[in-house]
Amino acid sequence: MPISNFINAGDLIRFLPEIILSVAGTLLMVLDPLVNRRSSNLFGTLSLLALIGALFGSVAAYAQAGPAFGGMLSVDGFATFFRMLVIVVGILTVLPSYRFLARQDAETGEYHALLLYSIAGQCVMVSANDLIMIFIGLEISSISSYVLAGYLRDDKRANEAALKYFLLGSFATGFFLYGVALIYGATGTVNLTLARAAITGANSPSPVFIGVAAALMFVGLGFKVSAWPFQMWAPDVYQGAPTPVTAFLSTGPKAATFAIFLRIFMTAFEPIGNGWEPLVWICALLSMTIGNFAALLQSNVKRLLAYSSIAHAGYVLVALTARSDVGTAAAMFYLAAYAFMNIGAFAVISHISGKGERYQNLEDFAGLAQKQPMTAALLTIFLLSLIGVPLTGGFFGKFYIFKAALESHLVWLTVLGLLNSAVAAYYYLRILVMMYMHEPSEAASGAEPLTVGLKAALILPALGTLILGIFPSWVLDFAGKSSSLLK
Amino acid sequence: MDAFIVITIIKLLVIAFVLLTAVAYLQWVERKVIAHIQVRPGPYRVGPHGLLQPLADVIKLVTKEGLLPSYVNRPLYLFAPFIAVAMALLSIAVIPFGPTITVAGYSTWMQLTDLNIGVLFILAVSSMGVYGIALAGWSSNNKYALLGGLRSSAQMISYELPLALAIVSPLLLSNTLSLRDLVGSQAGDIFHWNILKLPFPQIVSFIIFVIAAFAETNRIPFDLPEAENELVAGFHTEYSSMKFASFFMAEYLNMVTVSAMATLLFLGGWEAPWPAAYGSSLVPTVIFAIAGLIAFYHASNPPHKLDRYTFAATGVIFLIIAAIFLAPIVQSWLLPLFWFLAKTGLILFVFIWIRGTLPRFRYDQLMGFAWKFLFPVAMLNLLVTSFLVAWRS
Amino acid sequence: MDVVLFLIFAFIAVVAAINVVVQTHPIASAVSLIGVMGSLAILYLLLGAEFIAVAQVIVYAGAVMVLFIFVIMLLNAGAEVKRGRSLLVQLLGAPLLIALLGLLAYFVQRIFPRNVTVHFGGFTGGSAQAIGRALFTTYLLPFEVISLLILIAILGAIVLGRKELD
Amino acid sequence: MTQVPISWFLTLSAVLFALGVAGFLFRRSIITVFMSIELMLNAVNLSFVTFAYEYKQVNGHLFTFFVMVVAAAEAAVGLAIILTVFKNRATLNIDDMDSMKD
Repeated sequence: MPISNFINAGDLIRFLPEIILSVAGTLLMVLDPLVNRRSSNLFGTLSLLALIGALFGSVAAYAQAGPAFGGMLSVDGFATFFRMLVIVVGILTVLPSYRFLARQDAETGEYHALLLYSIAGQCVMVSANDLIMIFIGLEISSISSYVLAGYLRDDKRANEAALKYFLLGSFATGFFLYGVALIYGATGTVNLTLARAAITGANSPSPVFIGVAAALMFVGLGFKVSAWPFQMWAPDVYQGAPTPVTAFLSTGPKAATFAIFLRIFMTAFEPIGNGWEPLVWICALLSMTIGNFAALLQSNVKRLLAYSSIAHAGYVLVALTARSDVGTAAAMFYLAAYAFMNIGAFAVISHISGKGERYQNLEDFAGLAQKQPMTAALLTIFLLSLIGVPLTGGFFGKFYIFKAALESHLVWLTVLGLLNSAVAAYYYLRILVMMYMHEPSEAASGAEPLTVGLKAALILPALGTLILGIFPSWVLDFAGKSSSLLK
Repeated sequence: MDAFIVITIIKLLVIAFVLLTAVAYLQWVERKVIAHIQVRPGPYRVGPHGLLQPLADVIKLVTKEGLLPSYVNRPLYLFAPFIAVAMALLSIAVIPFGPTITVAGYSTWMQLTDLNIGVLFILAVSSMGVYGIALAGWSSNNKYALLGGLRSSAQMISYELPLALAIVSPLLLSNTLSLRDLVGSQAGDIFHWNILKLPFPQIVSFIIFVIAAFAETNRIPFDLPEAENELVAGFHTEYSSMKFASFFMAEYLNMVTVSAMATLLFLGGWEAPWPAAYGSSLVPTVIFAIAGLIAFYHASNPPHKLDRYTFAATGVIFLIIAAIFLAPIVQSWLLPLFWFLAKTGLILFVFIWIRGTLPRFRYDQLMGFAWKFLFPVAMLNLLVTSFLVAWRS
Repeated sequence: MDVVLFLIFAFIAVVAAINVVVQTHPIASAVSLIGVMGSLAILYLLLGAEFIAVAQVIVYAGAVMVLFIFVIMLLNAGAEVKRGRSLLVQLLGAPLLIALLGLLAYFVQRIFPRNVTVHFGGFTGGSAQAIGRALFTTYLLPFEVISLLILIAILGAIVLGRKELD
Repeated sequence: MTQVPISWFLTLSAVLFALGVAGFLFRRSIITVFMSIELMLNAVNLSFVTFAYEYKQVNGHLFTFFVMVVAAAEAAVGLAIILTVFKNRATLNIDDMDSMKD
């Protein structure tokens, strides 16, 4: 067979974002020993440029939309949506990292290189149409995240976070991989399109077989997105990891994992949907409930947001339970909104926490509104969006998800989900009350003024949250258009 | 089928016997060569010129009390020497010594078994050899042994990389993983051997291979695991009698294996360096004849009384061997064997020579050398080779 | 012949795997794990995967496990300290495991009737040449992308292992 | 009978996988827990190779090859993480990893 069956110039363009990111990452890694790192923000600036380049790259790739590398990749609207999402998450992670790393005396090229590699892995994940390619992307993203979580290696909590993240992540990988093996065994292929054809075709394999494979994959992916009953690692990891890394972990890899979750379950496993729907139903409900109720008890803000992220994973699973194109589009919209509001909230925490990340408790936010009204106002936007107040992205995210659930006749799940949102409002409001109605704490009064990078890191996600809340159709139309083409 | 099994068993016995004897005598050769480098006679008492010394050593080691220290981790302590020697013996199984021969109507390979992934097999088996040393060091429950074991496993892991990269380049030229086909691809005179073959002579990778092989076999100048002045005897501090002898044997067996590998990969295996038309088939005869004449010369003015007879007898044996090499019936398989053993022996001699000459590395120098020099050079060589091979095809 | 070979090495693999789980000392577990990997390599040969069998020995047994043993030696990790485990784990652990095993075996047996059988030489497409050909045509992209993973592993190990951050 | 039913291989793979999971859940030493994960990956590899035999495809071997590379990369990073943990705490017991419990 000629080589052009496997690679051609168009394929390289479809692979452009990954190429840009990995080349830039390698460049940063090589530059690290060559420059005087005390003097400049060179690494951060370079990785920002690379990310912006990759953003344009994914637009260029979309212009050439189609399968690439003999069906290994499928560069469609869905892939482009998530590619751009993870790249934007990357930009919003780099911006607060400048100041954070400088404060911990830990600015290196390797940090940024690992971040870029991780994003490259996520881009591979979301655009792959082949389980082995998905697996490799997942591992690239995960392994660099393990290192990032333990990046401050003299910090006991960071070590522990990295260890737990690593052990549970690899454990989940084992399950995912066993699922891939069974799919291969059942259908003789790991290409999602071909596997779907084999499952729906005349000689379809035993449904038990496919069911076991789906269950194993669900376990693997459930771990990665921290859904019940695999959520136990998330609080420790999110609390222990450096704050910008936590912001990244709870948005980028999570969005990418949900993307492959949707892609696998809405293409290959869609024909056996009646089998897995009850399973996902229970997981969605319990993720929301356990996440929200556990968050009520937390005093550490990072931990609180960790539990809330479990609950948000539950909301996205509601969209998956709907098993419809509308549901998929709602999940895409919600993940985008969640990325903006969550990363913004973590950026504020990283700003307040100070050297050595001392201030992470609820009380440390007391009186922030008096000392830094702008920071407090921006955090308010993020928290209101996390609650789901109208005019924010969070509101429309939840709205579309529950609308999709109702359209699929999941009445009880919708009702319980809405009740959950009411519970969640309580703990977010606690932070707001603390900020506006208490005397300034040591942390709030000692907080540094906002730097340019940090301002950008706060204002951009706030803008994103508001735009998604005011003009939701801009994103939703694109999501709806690409979700229906998924199969 | 039955003939195949019988032939295989015969080959097995012959190879095992020859190999173990050779290993015992390799040790004698080593002591002699180093002694001559240091201008002293070496073993001289047991037998003429100490020729029976290996036998005496074996008897001593076998009859010695097998000490089992009370504080060791018993199963692993006993398992470690076994795995070291087993892995060393295993890799010999795929090494060919010569071409196909026909004896009494049966034709067979001068090789126990031919794998079409023989090179990978040897890499795999030799990478398992680390365990013998690492586990010995750990199970001894002794800090010197532990440090020796740690150093050696680190060293072996590090040098395996340049070793493997050095192997890849000749494989690219030969385009096979079978050791037999590897020699087949180098058929002809010295300019067809991988070490000098166009488009890119593999001299660099040959040198890298030999250096890494020194490190893999823990020989001077890379014998840090058993650096006496720092670590007593390294990983085998706590071993005695046959268990100690097993490690010793494994080391020499590994030396033989890597020398044979170097011969097969770079030096054309059993091919003669120049065509028979220019007299390469006469070389063994000439060498043995000269050796016989020298023996006669020594017999005529002997340093000891007994030497008058022993040297004369040796001379006669050498002359007979020289005559055998002229017989056309056996030439077809004796000549390849001669060339193969001559090349392997030459490399083994270099091993011993270096031991007599060079001092030992410092530990950080050792690791730095592997990672900062050997590895990049091997990589560069591989890149150039692969580009040239791709360009030619 | 093939059945005997399978039974022997499957038995070794299972016993060694149980040993990995029940031994209290990490190094004993590590040695048992090498045993599992070695017997799997033999089973791969039976399945006609000669390249994978050798790669299994080189990569897993020869590199990954050496790293493990190296770390165990370096940290001088001792035997595990026994703690009071929760009653639930003690009571339910073994039965749950046996139930899971039974379920898995049942699924596999039910899904795969005995009509497909394995004999040595039944599949010869696993040669180094076949693997290389597939690797540089159909699987070119994963092969290139996975090199990034190795780079990350090296970089990560250096980032975590270096003495100082700056 | 001289041929082995393919389901035996798959059962063996399932048993090894389950043992790996058991090791992960019940063991307390971090290194042994990590080794259990390696055992799981090995079990998966056996499945891939067995299915490759069934379909007479080389693809399954390639997946195994990729899994091996991933396992090696995981081992490098994982052991580096374990080393940093040990440096900060001088323990390898997973029950001692509780600095963030309230």
